[in-house]
This record gives sequence, C-alpha cells and structure tokens, in this order.
Amino acid sequence: MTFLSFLISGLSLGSVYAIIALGYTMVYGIAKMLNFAHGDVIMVGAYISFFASTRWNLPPVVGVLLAVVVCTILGVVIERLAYKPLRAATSLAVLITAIGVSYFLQNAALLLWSSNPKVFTSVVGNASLKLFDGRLTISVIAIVTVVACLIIMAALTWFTGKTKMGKAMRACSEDKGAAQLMGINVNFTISVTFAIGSALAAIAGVLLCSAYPTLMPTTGSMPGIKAFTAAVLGGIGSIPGAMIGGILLGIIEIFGKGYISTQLSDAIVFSVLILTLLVKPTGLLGKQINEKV
Amino acid sequence: MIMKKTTRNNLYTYALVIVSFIIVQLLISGGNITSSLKGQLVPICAYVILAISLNLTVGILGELSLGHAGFMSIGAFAGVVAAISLEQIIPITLLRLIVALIIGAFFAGVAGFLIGIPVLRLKGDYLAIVTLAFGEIIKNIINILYVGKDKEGLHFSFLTDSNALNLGEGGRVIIDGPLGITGIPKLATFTMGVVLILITLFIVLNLIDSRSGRAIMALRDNRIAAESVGIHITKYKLMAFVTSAALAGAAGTLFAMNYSTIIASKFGFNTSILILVFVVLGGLGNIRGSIIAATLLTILPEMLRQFNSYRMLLYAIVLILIMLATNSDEFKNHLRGLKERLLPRKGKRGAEDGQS
Amino acid sequence: MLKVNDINVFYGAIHAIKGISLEVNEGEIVTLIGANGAGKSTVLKTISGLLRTKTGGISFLGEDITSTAPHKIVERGLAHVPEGRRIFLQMTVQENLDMGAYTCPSGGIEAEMDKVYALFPRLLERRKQIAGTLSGGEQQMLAIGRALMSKPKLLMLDEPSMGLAPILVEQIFTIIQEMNKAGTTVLLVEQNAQMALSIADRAYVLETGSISISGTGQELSESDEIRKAYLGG
Amino acid sequence: MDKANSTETKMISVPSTNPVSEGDVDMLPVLEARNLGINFGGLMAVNGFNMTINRTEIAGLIGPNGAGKTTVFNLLTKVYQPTHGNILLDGHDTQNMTTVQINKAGIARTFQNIRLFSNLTVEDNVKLGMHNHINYGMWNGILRLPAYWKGEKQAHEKAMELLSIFDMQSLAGKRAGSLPYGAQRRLEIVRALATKPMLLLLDEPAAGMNPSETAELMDNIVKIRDTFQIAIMLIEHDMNLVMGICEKISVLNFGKIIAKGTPSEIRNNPQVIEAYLGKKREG
Amino acid sequence: GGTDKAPAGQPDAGGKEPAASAFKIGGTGPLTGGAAIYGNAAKQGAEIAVEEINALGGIQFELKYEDDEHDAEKAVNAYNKLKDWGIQMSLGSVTSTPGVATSAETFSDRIFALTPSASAPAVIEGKDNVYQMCFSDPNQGSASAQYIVDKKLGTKIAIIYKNDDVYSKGIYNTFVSKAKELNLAVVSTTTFTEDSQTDFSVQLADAKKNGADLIFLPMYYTPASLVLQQAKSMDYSPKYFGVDGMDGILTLENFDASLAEGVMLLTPFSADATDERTVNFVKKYQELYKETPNQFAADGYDVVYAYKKAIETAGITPDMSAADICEKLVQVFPTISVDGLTGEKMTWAATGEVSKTPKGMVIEKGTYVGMD
Ligand SMILES: Nc1ncnc2c1ncn2[C@@H]1O[C@H](COP(=O)(O)OP(=O)(O)OP(=O)(O)O)[C@@H](O)[C@H]1O
Ligand SMILES: Nc1ncnc2c1ncn2[C@@H]1O[C@H](COP(=O)(O)OP(=O)(O)OP(=O)(O)O)[C@@H](O)[C@H]1O
Ligand SMILES: [Mg+2]
Ligand SMILES: [Mg+2]
Repeated sequence: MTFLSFLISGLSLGSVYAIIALGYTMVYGIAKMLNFAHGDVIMVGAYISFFASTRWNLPPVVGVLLAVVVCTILGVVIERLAYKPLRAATSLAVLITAIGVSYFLQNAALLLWSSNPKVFTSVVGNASLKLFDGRLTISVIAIVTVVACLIIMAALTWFTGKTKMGKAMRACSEDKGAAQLMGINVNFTISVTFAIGSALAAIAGVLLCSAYPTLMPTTGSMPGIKAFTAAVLGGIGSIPGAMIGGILLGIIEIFGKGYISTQLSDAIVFSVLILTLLVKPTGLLGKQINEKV
Repeated sequence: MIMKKTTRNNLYTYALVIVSFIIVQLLISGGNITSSLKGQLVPICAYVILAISLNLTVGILGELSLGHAGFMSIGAFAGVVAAISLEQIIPITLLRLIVALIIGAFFAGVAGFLIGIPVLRLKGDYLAIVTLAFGEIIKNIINILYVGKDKEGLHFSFLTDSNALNLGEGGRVIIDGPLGITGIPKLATFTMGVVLILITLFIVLNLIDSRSGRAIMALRDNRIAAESVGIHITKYKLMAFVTSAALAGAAGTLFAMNYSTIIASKFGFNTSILILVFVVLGGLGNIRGSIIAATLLTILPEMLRQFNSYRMLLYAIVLILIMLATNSDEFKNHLRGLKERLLPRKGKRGAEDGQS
Repeated sequence: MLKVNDINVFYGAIHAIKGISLEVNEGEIVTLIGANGAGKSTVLKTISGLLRTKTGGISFLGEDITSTAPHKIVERGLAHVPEGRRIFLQMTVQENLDMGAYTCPSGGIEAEMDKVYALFPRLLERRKQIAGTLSGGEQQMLAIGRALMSKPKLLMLDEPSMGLAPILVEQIFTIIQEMNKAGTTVLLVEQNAQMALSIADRAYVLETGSISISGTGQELSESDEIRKAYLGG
Repeated sequence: MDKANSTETKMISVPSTNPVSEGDVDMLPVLEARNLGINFGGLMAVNGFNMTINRTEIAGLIGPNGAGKTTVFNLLTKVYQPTHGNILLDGHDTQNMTTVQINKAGIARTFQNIRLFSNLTVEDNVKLGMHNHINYGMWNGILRLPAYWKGEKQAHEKAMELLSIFDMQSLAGKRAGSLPYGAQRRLEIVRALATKPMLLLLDEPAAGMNPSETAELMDNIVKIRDTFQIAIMLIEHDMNLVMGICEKISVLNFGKIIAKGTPSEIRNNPQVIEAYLGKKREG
Repeated sequence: GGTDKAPAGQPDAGGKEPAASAFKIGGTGPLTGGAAIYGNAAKQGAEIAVEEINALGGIQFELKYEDDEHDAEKAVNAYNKLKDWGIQMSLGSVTSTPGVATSAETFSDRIFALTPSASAPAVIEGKDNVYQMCFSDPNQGSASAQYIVDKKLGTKIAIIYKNDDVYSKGIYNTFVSKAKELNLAVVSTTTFTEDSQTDFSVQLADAKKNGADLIFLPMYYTPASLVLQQAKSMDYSPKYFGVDGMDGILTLENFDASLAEGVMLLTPFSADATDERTVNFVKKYQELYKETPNQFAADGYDVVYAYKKAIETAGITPDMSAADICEKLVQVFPTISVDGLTGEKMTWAATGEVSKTPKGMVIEKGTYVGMD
C-alpha cells in the first residue's frame, strides 16, 4: 500500500512537472532557446488566478481563463521586447536575457504583490477519493492534473504534427532563413509558440498551486528548473518525452525519498538523470540525429 | 619578429589587471575607498577567476556548463578544511593560504576529471543539464557531509550529524552538514586575489595559445574535422574541463577564505548562472571581457542599493538592456534612431524651459 | 517582371553589393555569373528579402518589394533555391516538399508533388528518409524540388548544378528550360558558366559587387574576355 | 620562397604519367579494400567494394549522386565502421581502429561539405593538421618552456611552406571562415596534407569552383602528389578534372562498383555513360 | 520601501548634519528573493518602533535596512554599505547564515549588534558585542523537547526538518539530543530541502507508518502550511508542535485556519495577544503594511526598544563613535531588562544570549491560546 501511495504521490508531483515541461519543451524545441523565465510566467499565472478568486470573487473557471489570457499576452510581449531583437545572436545570449527576464518578473511580483506567501485555493476543491477502506487516498487535483497533462500532450502532438502552423513551427526550429523562403512568417510563428507556451504556463501555475498551495514570487523558479530537467530527460523537443520525463522525475523523487533517503533525494533524482543520459545520450524519446559527414 | 596579435592582446589583459591593482592600492593607502568597495575586492577577484575558468569551458571548448559553482564549492570546502586543519602545522598564514588554494584546486580538478569522463561524451544541452545535475549533487552531498578534526586527524561522517564523528578531547567540527563551516580564518587578501588572477591568466592564455589550446578550439569548431586530423577528442575535452574545474576550485578557496562562514547552498544553480552571465556578457572566448564583466556585474547590485526595493528590478532591467545592446543589431539601430530623435527634441525642451 | 534598381548591400562594414541594377522580364532565363565571392548569392538573398538593401529598390510584378518581408515575397510567386541547399535536415523528404507548398492551398499539393517525383525519381524512392542523411546530390534535388512545389512565377536558383553528376546536371538544365517553356521565369546563378550561358536569354557578369558586362547569352559565351575568365578556355 | 615556388611549378608543368620513381618505393599497395560494405537500416549504401591504391597513384571514384562514394570515404576513415569486409592500410588491417588512429596511420581527407575550424586562423588550421607532429605537451605550452618555442617555430615555418603550395601565405592570419569558398577548399587540402598522410582522400575538391579555378586545382593536385610522393584518391563530378588527372577510375552505382579502368576506358564504357555521364561529349 | 519615511522629521541628506542628533542604526536582511518575507517583516517592525520613539521627541533614531538576499556574501556587502553610511549600532542580520558572516565583521569593527532573529549559536559565539533578541536554536530545540515531555503531549515523535537550512537543522540537533536524554521516542526523522519543499507526502507517510502521534516541525511557517494541508488530505491527524518560525502561519493570506487547529508552538510572540502593546503594534502594522505582523516583525520592533533602553541606561549620545557606543553597550546590556512584544523582562547573558520565557501556544479556532 505504501508503494501505491508513493506511486500516486509521484504521479501527482510528476504530472505537475510534466505540464510545465510541456510548455518548456514547446518553446525550447521551436524557438531553440532555454526560456528560464518560463517558471516565472507560471508564477504570474498563479497570482492572477489567486486574485481572481480571492479578491475579485470570480468563479474558478473565469480565473483560470483570465490567467491564461494574461500569461499569453505576457509571453508574447516578453518575446517581442526581449527575445526577438536577439534572433541573430547566439543562443547563450538569449539564455542570459531569459535569466534577466526571470529576475525581472520575480522582483516585479515582489514589489507588486509583496513577499508574503499566499495560500492558493485549489480550483477543484480539496476533495479526494478514498480506496481500500481509506488506506489509499487520491486527491482530485492529482487526477485533474494527470488528465490535463494527457490532454495537453495529445493536443500539442496533434497541433505540431498535423496543422499548418505546427509544420511552420517545425520548419522555424530547424532553419529560420529557409522557413522564410517557404513563405512562413517566422516572427508570427514564434509569437504563436510563445503564446501557447505561456498559456500552458498559466495552466501549469494554477495546477501547481492547486496541488501545492503556497504562492510567492519565487514559486515558479524551482519547478521551472525541475521541468527543464524533465524536458531534457524525456528528450529535447519531444512532446511525449516531456510528459514522460516529468512524470518519471516526480516518481523518482518520491521513491528516492521514500525508499532511500529524504536527505539524498535531490542527489538521487539527478543521478538517475545522469545515468539515463549516459545510456541514452539524447534523452528517453529524443531523436538521435547523426550528422552526415 | 613582430609581436603576434594575440601576444599583444594578452599583454593588454595582464596590464589591465596590474594597473587596476595599483589604482586600488593607491586608493586604499590614500583612504579614498569605501568599505563597501573594499569589502568586495576579494570576491571580485574570485569571480574574475571563476569567469575566466568558465570561459575556458564555454567559450574555448564550446560546451555549456551550468554547474561551475559545484567546483567552486569543492574548492571552498576542501581549501577551508585544509586551512583549518593545518592551523598548527603551518603557522605562517600566507603559506597556509597557498597550501589551501592548491588543495582546493586539486580536489576540484579531481572532481572535474571524474565528472568529465562520463559527461563529456554528451552533446549540447544534454551536457549542460548533466553539469547542472552534478552541481546539484555536489551541493546535496556537502549538505550531508560532516568533517571534524582532533588529535588523531580528520574524521568524516555522512548523513547523520556531527556527533557521529566521535571526536576526541578538544576536537573541532569543521564541516557541520548544512550548517557548513563557521569560524573560517579570514586569510584571503586582495593582493593574493590579484596574484591568483594573474596566475589564472597565465595558465589560461598560454594554454589557449599553444598546441593543446588549438586542439581544444578545434573541437569546438568542428569535432568531425578534428578527429580527421588525428586529435584525440576526450583527451582535450578533459584537459580543458579539468583545468577549468581546478581554477574554479582555487577561486572557491579564495572566496571562502574571505568570509567567516560558508554553506553548501550558496554554491547552487544561481551562482553557476551568475558566473555564466559574466562569461556571456564579456563575450565567449574573450578573456578580458570576462574580467571586465565579472567586475562590473559584481559591483552593479551594490551601486544600485540607493534604489532600495527597486534594486533587483533595476538590476534585471540593466542586465536585459546590456544583453540587447551588445548582441542585437536591431536594438542598436533603435538606440541610434532614438538618439537622433532625442537630440533635436532636447534642444526644443530647453527652449520650453526657457519660456516657462 | 523583376527590377533591381541600384542596390547597395552591406555585411556590417563590408560593402558587398555596390550599386547593382538588373532586370528580368517575364518568360526569360537570365543568368548571373561571376567569380567566387563576387556577390551573386548576395544579390539573390537581397531580392528574396533575406538581406536588406541600404539604398536602392527592388520591384517584382510591378510592386515595390524592397522592404517586404520574405514570406510575403514568396506568397507573390517568387521562389529561391538558396546556396547550400538549406533543406530541413531533420524532416523527411516528403515533409520537405510539403513545406515547399506552404503558401499553396492544400488542394493541389498532391499533384504538384507527383510532378516533382516524376522529375526526380530518386526522391520518390527516398520519400521517407530523413533529409539530413541524403547524399549531397540528392539534397540538391530536394532543394530544387521543394522550390517547385510553390509553383513560382519567378524561380531563383543559386548554383543548382553544384555537386551533381554530369547526367543530372544535364537533366537539371533541361528541367530549367522545360519549366521556362511552361511559363516560369528563371534567374540562375551558376559556376558552370558555359552551360548557364547556353540556355540563358540574357546574362550579367558580376565582379566584386558590381556588374561588369551584360548581354545576351550568346554574346557573352562568344566574348573572349568571358571565355578567359569564366569558361576556363 | 618565390624561387622555390617557380621551380616547383616548372616541375609539374607536364603531368607525369608514371610517377613511380625508382627503388625507395615499396611495391605493396597503400590501401586495399576487400569486400567492403555498410548497411544503413536495410539500405546497403556500399556493397562488396574492392579497390587497391598504389603508392603515388591518383585514383578517381565517380558515380551518380547517392551511389555511396562519400560513404566509401567514411568507411575508409572509420567515420562509419564497416559492417562487412576489411581495409588494409600499408598491409595492416585497420579493424577496430578509430578515425583518430586512421589519421595517425596515414589517411587524411577533405569533406564534401567544407569542415574547417572556421573561427581559427588559416595558419592555426594548418598547425592543427600538424598536431601529432608537433612535440610538446600541455605544461611545456603553459609554462612556455623551450620546447614550446622550438615546436611553434618549426610549426610556423612548416605551415607557411605548406600554404605556399596554393600561394596562400598571405592569408595566414585570416579567419578561415572568412575566406572565399575556393580558398576554403584549398585550405582543407593543405590541412589534410599537414597530417603527413600516405593517402589523401579528396571529396569533390572542385565543387563550387569555376572552370579556371578548377584547372589550377588540377595542376596543384598533381604537384602535391609529386612533391609529397603520396597516393591520392578523389571523388569528383567534374569530368575535366577526373579524366585529366586520374590514372585509374572506379565507378560506383548503388553501392557497387560497375566499372574500373583508365580514363579512356571509363569514358567509353556504355554502362557508365548510361548511369552517369549522359550522352554529352566530354572535354 | 518605507525606510526613508520612517525616521520622521529626519533630514536624510548627507551624514554631516550639525551635531548628529539621531542614532544611526541599521541591519541587513533578505528584502528580495525567497526569504524576503522574514527580512521585510523585521524591517517593518523596526520601522514602527523607530517611528514611535522618534515621535516621543527624546531619543531619535535613523534606521536603514540593506538587502542581503539571505546570503553571507551579500550580507557583508550590505553591512559595509551601512558602515559607509555611518552606522552606530547594528541590527545584525535577520537570518542566520548572513548573521554569522556579519557578526564576524561587527565583532572586528567593534560595532555593537543586536540581531532580531538570527538564532544560530555561531552568530554570537565568541563575540562579546553581538546579542540576540530571539531564542537561540539550541534553546528552542531542548525547550521544545522538555515541554513535550512535561506536558505529556506525545510519546512517539516524528520530526521533519529542512536539511539545507541552518535554523532548522540547528533546532533539530538539540531537540534530538534532549529527547534522548528524556527518553522521548523519536520514531521518524525525515528531511526536505529548499529545492524539494513542495511535496511532503513521503515524510508524512513515514511518520504515519511509524505511528507517530506528534510531529515536531522545526521550520518556518510556509513549508509548515503545506505539511498541514497534505497531512489532512492523507487523513492523518497527529498533533503538531512547532517553533517560533511557525508563528505567522495564521497571517498567510487565504490560509484555511482550520488546518492549523490544535497546532502547538513555543513562541514568544503572538499577534492575537490582547495586551495593549501587542494590540497597538498589530494595529499599526496592519494599517501601514496591510499585513498581520509575524514574530520577525515583533523581534525587529523589540530590538529598537532594547536599544532605547540601553541608551538611556548607559547615557549614550548620538555624537559618540560607534566603537565608544559599543564599549558602553557591552557593559550595559547584561544588566538591563526590557519589556517587549516578545517577552516581559527580557534580560541578556554576557554571551549575548537572551533570556525570556517562551509561551506555549496552541491554535484554537484560528487564534492563539496560551497552553498552560
Ligand atoms: N555573412 C557574411 N558576412 C560577411 N561577409 C559576407 C557574408 N556573406 C558573404 N560575404 C562576403 O560578401 C561577398 C559576396 O559574397 P557572395 O556569397 O554573395 O558571393 P558569390 O558570388 O555568391 O560567391 P560564391 O561563388 O562563392 O558563392 C564576399 O566577399 C563574401 O566574403
Ligand atoms: N547515415 C546515413 N543514414 C542513412 N542513409 C545514409 C546515411 N549516409 C548515407 N546514406 C545514404 O547512402 C547513400 C550513399 O550516400 P553518399 O553520401 O555516400 O553518396 P555519394 O555517392 O557521395 O553521393 P553525392 O555525389 O551526391 O555526394 C545515399 O543514398 C544516402 O542517402
Ligand atoms: Mg554564392
Ligand atoms: Mg558525396
């Protein structure tokens, strides 16, 4: 029974990572940049949803929608102002700018919303399912998160694989110049990518804080890094990979804590990551692209 | 023979460091330096060395590392443990500091070697994430490491607490898990820091401009071609990585010896990123740039203190603007346009002021 | 159809194109020849909008496109097979061709693709292969095929014969001529000046960023100066 | 320098058809490929490939696009490990050798898509070719011991000498990536030569060159063979070049050799005309 | 940032005001970053005290807080900045790791320091001029164990502590050794870190599995609120015993107070206390900062009043140098007794350690109730 309950905790934590990782991998796979500010967009999304329900008394659904809208706009604006001017620069330059944006968002949140943590009200309430005479509890939010994660993954897979915009995104990710020569509006495509990534960040923020309800200006940064790790574990740019990576990461974290040592849990998670990459150097589902000589 | 362009360039770099040192010394002896700046001299030296050493990995070898602070951390802890345990054996502080620096560099170098062997087979972002992972693992391990000394020598223990060290009479706990090390003798000096920068420069610049350095840069530019001319990939990757780690270790010792306390959490992802910011801002492969960027960006947050709570927000904005200004043609054009538009307007505004 | 009027192009401080004017009329094959580094590719990139002119203007089908975004220019019927192929290395052959038809309504894509496969049967064989693992020549075929997918009015080719087997070079030139007969105007950049001149209606010779000579294909291939400098004779 | 250059040019003005000079050359072939093959997920890109190359021979490898020519080079240099067959280099089997070891053992190559160290100078590119012939280690370099100065001086002189083959001394300080295309191709050849190979593999050395540049290149290839007394194998689609300087030619189609022989034999081989040359006359 | 407003009527242009009439006091604390709550609270508490005292018209203070981002290096920078400004008495650092670093500096610079809340023993160890306003960690740990045994609150104890945190680990250490001494059974010990402080399911499962009836939570209230919430969703309802860092849990915006029902803690301060001083302070704090003060704010407030008392006792004037002030304070501090928000008749040992009686509190219906 402990095993099962650990597994469920792992799944729940993992699917939060997975949802963040999906947004991460989207931007990462297409704009070819490590958007270290992604975690902070999550934080903004969570704050918006928080204020919607506690201050403005809006129903949860409206709150989530509002968060999605605000984050989408935020993502696009950030892209336009901070990343677009760097299209021609090295990817490291963009990475550092993203870190600047991350600092900016955190400190702006600190000034606007104070450092005092807020307790998030779960958008689906705190209900839980009890199985085996109550020896096993599964919270509704865990189920919602896993389901949301699956839906988002399926939708993204369909979107990038089957739609015209999805194809344009793949083309941009490989060669922006050549994509332009195909008649693709590269700037618009990348904006759309950021819009989607940020909308997902808003949803991730709401779900993250519904499951783990403390909200502070730094709430997004650690899950952001974990999700980045998850995205790489699953294989950069691979949508199912991000999902599997996220869930595995959550499960490993919980099992590592539960069966080995809580003191070593971070080391365990990262060791598994390293071992996995040594065996599969491009992540679990990453494509092994051999350079033709 | 006419001096090579690189040689001349390198001389400028040494001169920059030496002249800055002399100026600062003059300021100090004239009493014209604020405590704030004076307090930052040693950390600036440490960050300069860290930036130079990371530039060796990122700029010269061309591999993104997100765990450089891990090596700094190993150097800091190993060096301080050495300095504390050698207190009686080597009473001369300068000598003890030097020994500590060497030990810090050695342990970090060994860690670089052990990590480098598996890691350097990976490519690009995968390698980056693994360096990040190692940085976090190092942090985690030091957090559960207990080291103490007594008459019988050093004692080690993992996971439990300092009691498990079973120290004898008069024993002293040196590393106390997450509590880190407290009561560190403040041996680091600005002069020593500058000397260490010069040594670092000597090693790195000479390495780059030699047969081995060429091979390292060849790997960066084109791995397949490098193999085709008979360059042993792993050997040179390791050479760069280990050198970089060892120098970071020495910098870590220097850094730690400037504060009375260090804890492992200090050397996490954020510090690694900070060092990376120095490197990218100074320019990949540009050693002098690293020195300047590390110095300016270490001082910048202190300069912004007058803005109180807006300080870190401004820091973020300045960082973004610098990145845009140095890397974006589009942004440069905007700036130029803005200047052209502002200049005449400035004149107009002056006129308005005159009227009112 | 295409009018390039006194353009100047810079790479940072390097003045790569120094006041070039040229014209391509509907139905023509025009070729641009010149030594390595003369600026041929730069001219094409400027026309398709990948690079911007500092001064001067470009018009296509009577409309000014000097500062039109590249994807808009493609929509107007101009296709560019860039130097170095620039195919999407991680996509399959078929996906690459699909991308070529990005601006087209999805209806006619199949038919167009069949035409390309008919031109290059090797691509049909390798339809599912990842483009990055194709041989050099196969990649070149794919690059040309991809440009044809958009049914361009004006096709600009940058060294299409590079790396191709002799038999294929001939084929490519035949294809160019056939397409031209079917109504596509062609602007061709070639190292293989002899063959280029033999199919061209008109030609321009580029020398370090400016046009030194222009004339009909025949005139130029008979000129001694040209023979010496570019035809290896 | 100038003087040496002019004498050398004289020496190669008439391409010799029988370069094998007396005594000192061992009659063992430099390279022997036996039944070489590789399989890419079901596709036999090269299949049953046999070939010998003698010392100081210039051999050509031609064939339609995608025939497997570059793949043969990749097999010989162990970029890919062959799934079938053996390669004997100087009589020794090269099984289990890596690309680096192959280069040390005496094969150097250029690439179809230019692969220079584009951010380094031209001189450094050549010095990297000499990497294994410059004998000082890391500490000698860092501490600037005498071995460093001596090694670098020799390397510099040797690099200049090699660059002079293509008259490129004046470009020594330039960034390799900034060179015009043709010069980049030539630099790749110089870099390969600097590794002191017994066998030099050139993959489409004339691609992207105009006819007059190609003519110059032909002279230089022959000159290289004569000065360094090495064997050269080249892939090329420019028939003027192949027919002009190759002493023997192999034709590959669908991974298999379909013809071998002298230029004139190949030129008139109907199978080769059908698969590769086309009807057009060759100059 | 209210620092510039706080010292009412003080012209803050330049340090060379005629015959310095105000004492320059200042400290460092995390005003940005993940620990910003603590720094800002201490700062704001101190600001209120300064305002009150300045309004009386007697002793005048000029207060300055610098951001240390909860980092030793930044704290030393911040401290040096205060030195340049002309600090005469220091409020040390708000958190422990920076506190250890800055106290070493104040010690060698001979500037007196009284830290509101840096509770690690290393902060004051071997430094005659560094004092603490809060309990030191060992005291809290052993006092908690003692209290649990004395009041028979639990027999099987589980502990969850923060493995990479000086405060948490410090309390844990002494709690465990005291528990051993008192034969209090610790049946489950688990940890978490800064990087993994979202999910406590494993830690709670371990406690539950080992039948713990009381969980000791030596941690700050933010992670603690998650522990409570997750335990509830697991249907696990042991008793909880917290430390002073737990105070503040009820001030969390939107916190479901029912989760904290029955949580016990040893804390010197509670915002719900009904004494006049507390009521007055809480009211002012809420007006100014729109938040309910936590214990850090109270400590900050008390530090300023302790300084006032010491200044009055020792007869210190603002024109004295920091070093002179320091020598006087070193003499006078062990002798004074201060009434504050966090304790009546607080006194100090010459080691710098405070002596005040912690109050055992239990949370009932969303308010603190004394436990005795
Ligand atoms: N990205 C660039 N940055 C700087 N200079 C460049 C760049 N691209 C080209 N150049 C320079 O511009 C000039 C023209 O180059 P371009 O590529 O147009 O020549 P080309 O005629 O197409 O030559 P080739 O036959 O080699 O393709 C050359 O001198 C080249 O070095
Ligand atoms: N890594 C690989 N994976 C799959 N197929 C490959 C790979 N490398 C080469 N091929 C296939 O093997 C065949 C031979 O390729 P190769 O590059 O050797 O051709 P080539 O003779 O050099 O042609 P070209 O003259 O066009 O350069 C091609 O059909 C190519 O698609
Ligand atoms: Mg070109
Ligand atoms: Mg090939």
